[in-house]
Amino acid sequence: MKSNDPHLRLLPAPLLRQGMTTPSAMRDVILALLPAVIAGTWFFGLKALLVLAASIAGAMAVEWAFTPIEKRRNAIGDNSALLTGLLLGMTLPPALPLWMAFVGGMTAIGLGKVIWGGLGTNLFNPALLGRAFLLGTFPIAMTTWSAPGVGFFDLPSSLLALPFQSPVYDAVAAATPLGLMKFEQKGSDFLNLLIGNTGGSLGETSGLLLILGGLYLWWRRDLDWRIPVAIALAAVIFSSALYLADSAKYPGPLFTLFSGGFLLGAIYMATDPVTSPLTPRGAWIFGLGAGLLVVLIRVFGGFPEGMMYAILLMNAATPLIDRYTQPRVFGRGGETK
Amino acid sequence: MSLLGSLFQRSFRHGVHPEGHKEATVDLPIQRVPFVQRYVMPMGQHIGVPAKAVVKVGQALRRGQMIAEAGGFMSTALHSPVTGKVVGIGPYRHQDGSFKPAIEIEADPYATQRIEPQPPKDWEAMTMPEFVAEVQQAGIVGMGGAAFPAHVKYSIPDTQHIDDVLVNGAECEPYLTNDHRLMMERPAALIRGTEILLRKLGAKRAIIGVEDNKPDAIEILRRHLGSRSNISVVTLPMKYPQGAEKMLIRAVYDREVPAGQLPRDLGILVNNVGTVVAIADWFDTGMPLIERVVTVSGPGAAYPANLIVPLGTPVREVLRFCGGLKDETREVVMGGPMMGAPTASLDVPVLKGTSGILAFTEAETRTGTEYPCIRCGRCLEACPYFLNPSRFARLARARLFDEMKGFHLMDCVECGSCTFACPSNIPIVQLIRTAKNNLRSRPNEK
Amino acid sequence: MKQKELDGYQEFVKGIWRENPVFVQVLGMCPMLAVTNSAMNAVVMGVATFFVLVASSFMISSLQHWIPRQVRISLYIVIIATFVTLADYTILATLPAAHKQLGAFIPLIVVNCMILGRQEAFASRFPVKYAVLDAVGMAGGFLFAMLALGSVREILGTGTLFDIPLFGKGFEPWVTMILPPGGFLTLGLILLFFNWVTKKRGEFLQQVATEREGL
Amino acid sequence: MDNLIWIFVSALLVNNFVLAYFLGLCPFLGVSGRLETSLRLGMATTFVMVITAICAWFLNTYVLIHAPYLRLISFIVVIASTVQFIEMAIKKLSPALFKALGIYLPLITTNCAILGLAIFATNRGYGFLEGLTFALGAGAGFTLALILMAGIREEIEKTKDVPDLVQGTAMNLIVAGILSMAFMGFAGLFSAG
Amino acid sequence: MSDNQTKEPGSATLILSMVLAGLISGVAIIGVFEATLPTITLNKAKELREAVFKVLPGVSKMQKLRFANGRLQVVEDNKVGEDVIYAGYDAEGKFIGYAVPSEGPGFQDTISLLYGYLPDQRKMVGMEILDSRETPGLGDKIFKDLEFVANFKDLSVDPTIVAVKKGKKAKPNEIDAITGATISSKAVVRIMNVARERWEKRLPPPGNEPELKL
Repeated sequence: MKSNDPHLRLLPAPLLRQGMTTPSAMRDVILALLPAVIAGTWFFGLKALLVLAASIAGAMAVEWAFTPIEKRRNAIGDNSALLTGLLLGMTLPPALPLWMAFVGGMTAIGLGKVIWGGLGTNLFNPALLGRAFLLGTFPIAMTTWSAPGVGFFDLPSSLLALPFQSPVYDAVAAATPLGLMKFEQKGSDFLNLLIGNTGGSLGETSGLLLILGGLYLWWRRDLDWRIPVAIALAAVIFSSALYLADSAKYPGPLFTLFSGGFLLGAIYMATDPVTSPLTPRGAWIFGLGAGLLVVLIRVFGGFPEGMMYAILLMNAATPLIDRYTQPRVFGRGGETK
Repeated sequence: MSLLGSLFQRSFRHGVHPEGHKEATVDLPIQRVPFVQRYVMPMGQHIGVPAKAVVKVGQALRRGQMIAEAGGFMSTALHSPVTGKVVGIGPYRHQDGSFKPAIEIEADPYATQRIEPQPPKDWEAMTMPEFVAEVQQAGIVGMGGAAFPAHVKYSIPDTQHIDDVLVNGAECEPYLTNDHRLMMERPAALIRGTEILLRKLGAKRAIIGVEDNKPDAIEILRRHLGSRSNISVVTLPMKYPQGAEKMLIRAVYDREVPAGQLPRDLGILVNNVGTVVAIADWFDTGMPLIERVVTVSGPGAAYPANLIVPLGTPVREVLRFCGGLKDETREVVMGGPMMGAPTASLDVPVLKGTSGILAFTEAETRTGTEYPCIRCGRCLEACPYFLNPSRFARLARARLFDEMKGFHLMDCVECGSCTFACPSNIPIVQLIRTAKNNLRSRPNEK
Repeated sequence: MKQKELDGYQEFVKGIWRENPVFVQVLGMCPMLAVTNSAMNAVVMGVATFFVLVASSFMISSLQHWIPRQVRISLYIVIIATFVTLADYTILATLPAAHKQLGAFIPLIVVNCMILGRQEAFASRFPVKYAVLDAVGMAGGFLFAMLALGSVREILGTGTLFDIPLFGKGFEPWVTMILPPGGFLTLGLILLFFNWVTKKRGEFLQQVATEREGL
Repeated sequence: MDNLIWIFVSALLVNNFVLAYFLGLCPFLGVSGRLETSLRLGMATTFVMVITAICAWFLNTYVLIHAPYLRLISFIVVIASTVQFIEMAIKKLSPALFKALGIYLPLITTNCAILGLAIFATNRGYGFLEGLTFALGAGAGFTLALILMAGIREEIEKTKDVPDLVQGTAMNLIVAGILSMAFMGFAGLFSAG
Repeated sequence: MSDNQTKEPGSATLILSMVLAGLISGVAIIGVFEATLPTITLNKAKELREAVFKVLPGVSKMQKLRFANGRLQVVEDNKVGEDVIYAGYDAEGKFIGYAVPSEGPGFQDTISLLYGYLPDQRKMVGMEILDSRETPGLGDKIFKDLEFVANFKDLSVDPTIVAVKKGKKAKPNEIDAITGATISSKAVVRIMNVARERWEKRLPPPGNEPELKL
C-alpha cells in the first residue's frame, strides 16, 4: 500500500455513460448527409457547393457572434450550427445568389436559435425557419431552379449577384418534379427521382442516398425512427387514396415519397430532437400530422412543396403534443398527466 | 414492442444496457479477508432508526456478540465482527463524508476468531412474530445495497398473504459479481434460506430471478434444485435496473406494483440472494450478519477480487489485501457504478449494504462537457418508471420544484438510467436529488 | 378626485417616448401591424387615429362633469365611434386609393384600446388643456411608431419610401417584410432594440452615478 | 358548397384572423400565457363571433341598407349588448359555463376580431350561411392560433431559456411572426383549380 | 361604478344622456355622410367607368344591367352582385360589348376583377383586377405584369380559357401563366371561366342587346 491515497474525486453516480454525445450525434447526421451532398455536387456542379458554403458561413457567423465568449468553444464545437447551415444549404436552389444563402444561414440561427436561448431551447427547426424566411422574402429567387448536368465549373451570374441586388438569370430555369406535377400534371421518371438526376435543390434530389444516410443514423441510434416512418405512412395512405380516386390528377404514393424535399425533411429535419416531441406516442402523432399536411399542401395548396411548412406547423404544435402524450408513469394505472 | 417483449423475453420496459465489465471478477472464487486490527461499526448501517449500543468502552467482545440492539421496529441489531474489545464509541467518518455514531473495536490478535456452530434453530416451531424478532436479532438487512431491515418485510399484516417469494439474483449493476459468486458457491444455503422463507410465510412458490449473463449460476442452481417443484429459476435478459424490486416483479410476473404500494400488496416478497443466504446462516448455524461478500473491481483496482469481508473493515484494509489501488485511480465508489456513492476517504468501513468497492480512473470520471438538453428523449426511453427526466432537469434548473412534484418526482428511485443515457452529459439524477431534498426539507408539508 | 400637479410639457412628451403607446405600453397593435406595410398607409392611419384620439379626448374632457359614471364607457364608445365614422367618410371622399388599401381597418380604430384607455385614464379626469396635450402626445407617439414601422417595412419590402425608389433598379425587395410575418418580426425586433437601448441607458446612468460617487 | 369550404378554410388557415389580419392581437398577446385560459377564451370568442355574424347579417339586410352610415355604431352596440346578454344568459342557464367563461366575456367586447368579422362579412357581401361559416372559421382560427401560441409560451416561460433582453412582448411578437410564417404554407389552399 | 361618493343619478338621467349622445352623434354622422356622399359616389362611378372603358376598348358610354326575372334590365342603383353586368356602347350608342365583374378565391384572398367580352366574336378583349391581396412581387403580377394583362386583349373563350406555362401559348384560348405565380394566374382564369359560364345562358343572342337609354 502506498503511503498516501490518491486524490479522490466525489463525482456522484452513475459513473458510466453510454458512448454517444450531442456533438457526436450532430457529426453523425452530417456524415450521413455527405453522400447526398457529393451526389448533388456531381449533378449541379461547383455552384451548389458554394451555396452550401455560404449558408454554413452565415449560420456559423451568427452563432459565433451571439454566443458569450466563454461559451463560444462549446457552441461552435457542438456542430449544431454547422448542421443547421448544411441542412439549410441543401434545400436551396443551386443557383441562388450567395448573399441570399448567407442571409438565410444568419436568419436560421438568429431567428431559429439565438433568440430562443441557444441550442436545445428553440421550438422551431432553425434550418427550415431560415428557408421559410428566404422563400417568403425572395420568392422568385427561391423558386428558380436549374437543371442538373451542366458544366461542373459553370458559375451562373445569378449566383454572384452583389448583396441586396436582384439576380439576373442567364439560363432557362428548369422545373422541379413537384412543379411539373403541380402546374402541368406531368410525372417524372422514377429512376431519375431515385438517384437524383432532376431539377431541385442540392439535397432533395437523391432519394436513394438520403435513405441510406437515414439507415446509417438509425443503425447509430441517432434518430427516432418513428417520425420518418409515421410521416411516410401518413403520406402514402393519403396520397394513395387520392391517387385511387383520380390517378390523372393526383400523384401516386411513390412520387410523393421520392419527390422534393420529402425524404430530406422526413429523415433529417422532422427528426431534429429539439423540435420534435419527446415521447414515442408524441413522435407518432407528430409524424402522422406532418405526413398529412405535406400531401394537403402539395395537392390542395398553393405551393408545390409542403414539407417545410408541414414540419414547421407540427413544430408549433409540439408543445401541445408533448403535453398530452406524457407516458403513463410506472405503477400508475390509467392515470395520465 | 411490449407484445413482442412479453412473447420472447421476460423483462420490464425501458431501462438501459450498460457494459457489464464483470469479466474481471466473475471467475474468481470468494476469498476471505484476514482479520485486521481495528473495526468501526456505525450504528446506522440500514435504512431506518439507528441501533442502540449495548456495550461500553473497554468491554471485551466475542465475535458474533451483539454490540447494539435495534432502536425501534425499523431498526436491526449489530454484532461484533471480531473477538476483541471496544475502544471507542463516538462519531466516526462515514462514507458520505459526515461523522456518525459508531463503535470502534480493536481485534484481539491472539483470539482464534472462531464461532462455535450452534444447533439449528427450530424455526418451524416459531410463531410469525417470534420469527420476525429472530431476524431482527440477527441484524439481517437487504443485501442488495439499500440495506432495508429484512424483518420488516416479513411482518405481514393479517389482511395480506404472501403467495410468492422472489429471490433477486439479477445483479444488474456493472462490475459487481458478489451475488453471482454467492449463487455459484453457496447454492445449498440459498435454497435452504428460500425454503425457510417459503415455509414461514406460507407462500406457494419461489422464483429465483437471474440475468442471462450468469449461465453457470443458473445451471448450478438448477442442479441443486433437482426435482423441487416449488422453487424455480427464471432467466432474465440483461438490463439495468432489473435488480430494482418493482422492475424485477414486472419482469418475472409481468405485473406492475402500483405507485405508493409495496410488493407485498401484490402478495410478493422480494429478497436479495445475499439476504436469503444470511437467513439460512442464522437459522442453521446461529451466525448473525457480521460479514458479507464484497466485489473489489474497477479499472483502478490492482487485483480485482470477490471477498468475504467482516463488517466494519476499513476500505483501505480491504484494498490492501487485494493489492491496493493503481496510481491512476481517481474515485472510489461504494456499491455499484450506477447507484453507489463515492467515498472521500479510504478509512470508512465496509457496511452491511456495501456490495462492491470500485476504483475508477481518469477515463471514467472525466467530467465531459455539459451540452444543453436537445430533448432527444433518450432519458424517457431509459426511465423504467416512465417519468420524464428531461423535464425534471429543466424544471430543477428553473427551481420549479413544486411543479416537479406534480409530475411524480417522488416516484423516481434515482437508478441513474437517465443520466447514463444522456448524450449531453446533464447530471439529471443530481438535479432530481436536489429537488427531492428541497421538497423534503420544507416544513409543514407531508 | 385629487388633482395632481400637472406639467403640460411633461404630459405632452411622455407619450412620444417614455410611455409610447406602442413601444412601451404595447397598445393598439391591430392597426399597427395590419396597415404598416407602407409608410403612406401608416401615415394615413396614424393621422386618422390622431384625429380621433385628440377630438374625443377634447370632447370627453369638456363633458366630463356631465357624463354619468354608470354609462360612461358606452358614451365614450359612442363618441369615439362617431369620430371614427367621420374620419372614415372623410378619407373615403378625399383619398379613395388609400381607403381601398386600409379597407376595414379604419372602422377598427374604435376598438383600439389606446383610445378608450386614454379616455378612461386621463381625459375624463383632467382639465381640457392637459387632456388635449396628453392626447396629442400619445397620438403623436402612435403616429411616430406607425411611421417608424411603416418606413422600415416599406424600405426593406419594396425598396421605396412613400413610393420613391431609394436603391435604384437592381434592389431585390424583401417581400416578407410587407407580408404579415414581417409585421410581427419587425415590431418584435424594434421592441428588442428598445429593450436594449433601455438596458444600455440604465447601465450608462449607473456607471455615471458610480463614477460621481468615486469622485 | 365549394365556396363555403373555401370561406371556412380561408378564415381558419390561409387568412387566419390573428396571423394574417392582425385582428384580436390584444387577447392573443395578453391571454395566451396559459393553455387552459386560451382555450376557454377561444371558445367564448367563437361563440360571440357566431352570434355577431347572425346579428350583423340581420342588420345588413334590414337596417343598414337604408342607413349605411350607422354601420359602425350599430355593430359596436350589437357586440357590446350581445356580450352583455350572453353573460347574463349563461349566468342564469349554466353557472358552470359562466364560471369557466365569465371573466373573458367582457374582454371580448374590445376584441377587434369580432368587429373585424362583422365588417369583413359586410364588405364582402356575405349571405347568411356564408357569414355563419366565416364566423366559425374565424373563431376556430383564432382559437387555433391562441392555443398554439399558449403551448409555446408555456414552454418558453417554464424553462426561462430565452435571453432577458428578448423576454416578454418582443419574444411573443417574434413567435407570432414565426407562426405567421408557418401559416403562409396554407396560402392558396383549395383555391387552385 | 363602485364610486359611492357621487350621487346615484336616476335611470331617467342615464337614458336621457344616452339619447342625447346618440342624437348628437347621429346628427354629426349624417352631416358628414351627406357632405361626402356626392364625392364618394362620384369617385366610385369614375373608378368603375375607367375600369369598364379599359377592358372594352372603343367604348365611351356605359349602362348597368341586372339579370332578373329571366332577362337583362337596365338599372341605376348602387347595388352590386353576381347578377350585375355592364354594357358598353360607342359614341353613337352602338353596342360594343359587356364588362363582366366577378370574384373568387386567389392565392391569398379573394380576387375581384372585371373583364371585357364581345359576345358576337366570343372573345375577351381586356381584363382589369379591381381588388386583390396577392403576394407582392409575385401574385400581384396579375395586374402589374403588363405582358400577362395583354394576354386577355384577344382571347377566344371557346372551349374554355386555359393557362399554360409561359411561352407555351399556342391556341387562341390559351394564356401564358406568370412564372412563379402559376396559382394566381390560374385563379384569374378560373374566376373568368366561372363568370363566363354563368353569363353564357343569360345573355341575349348577339344583336339583341339592350339599347342604350339616356
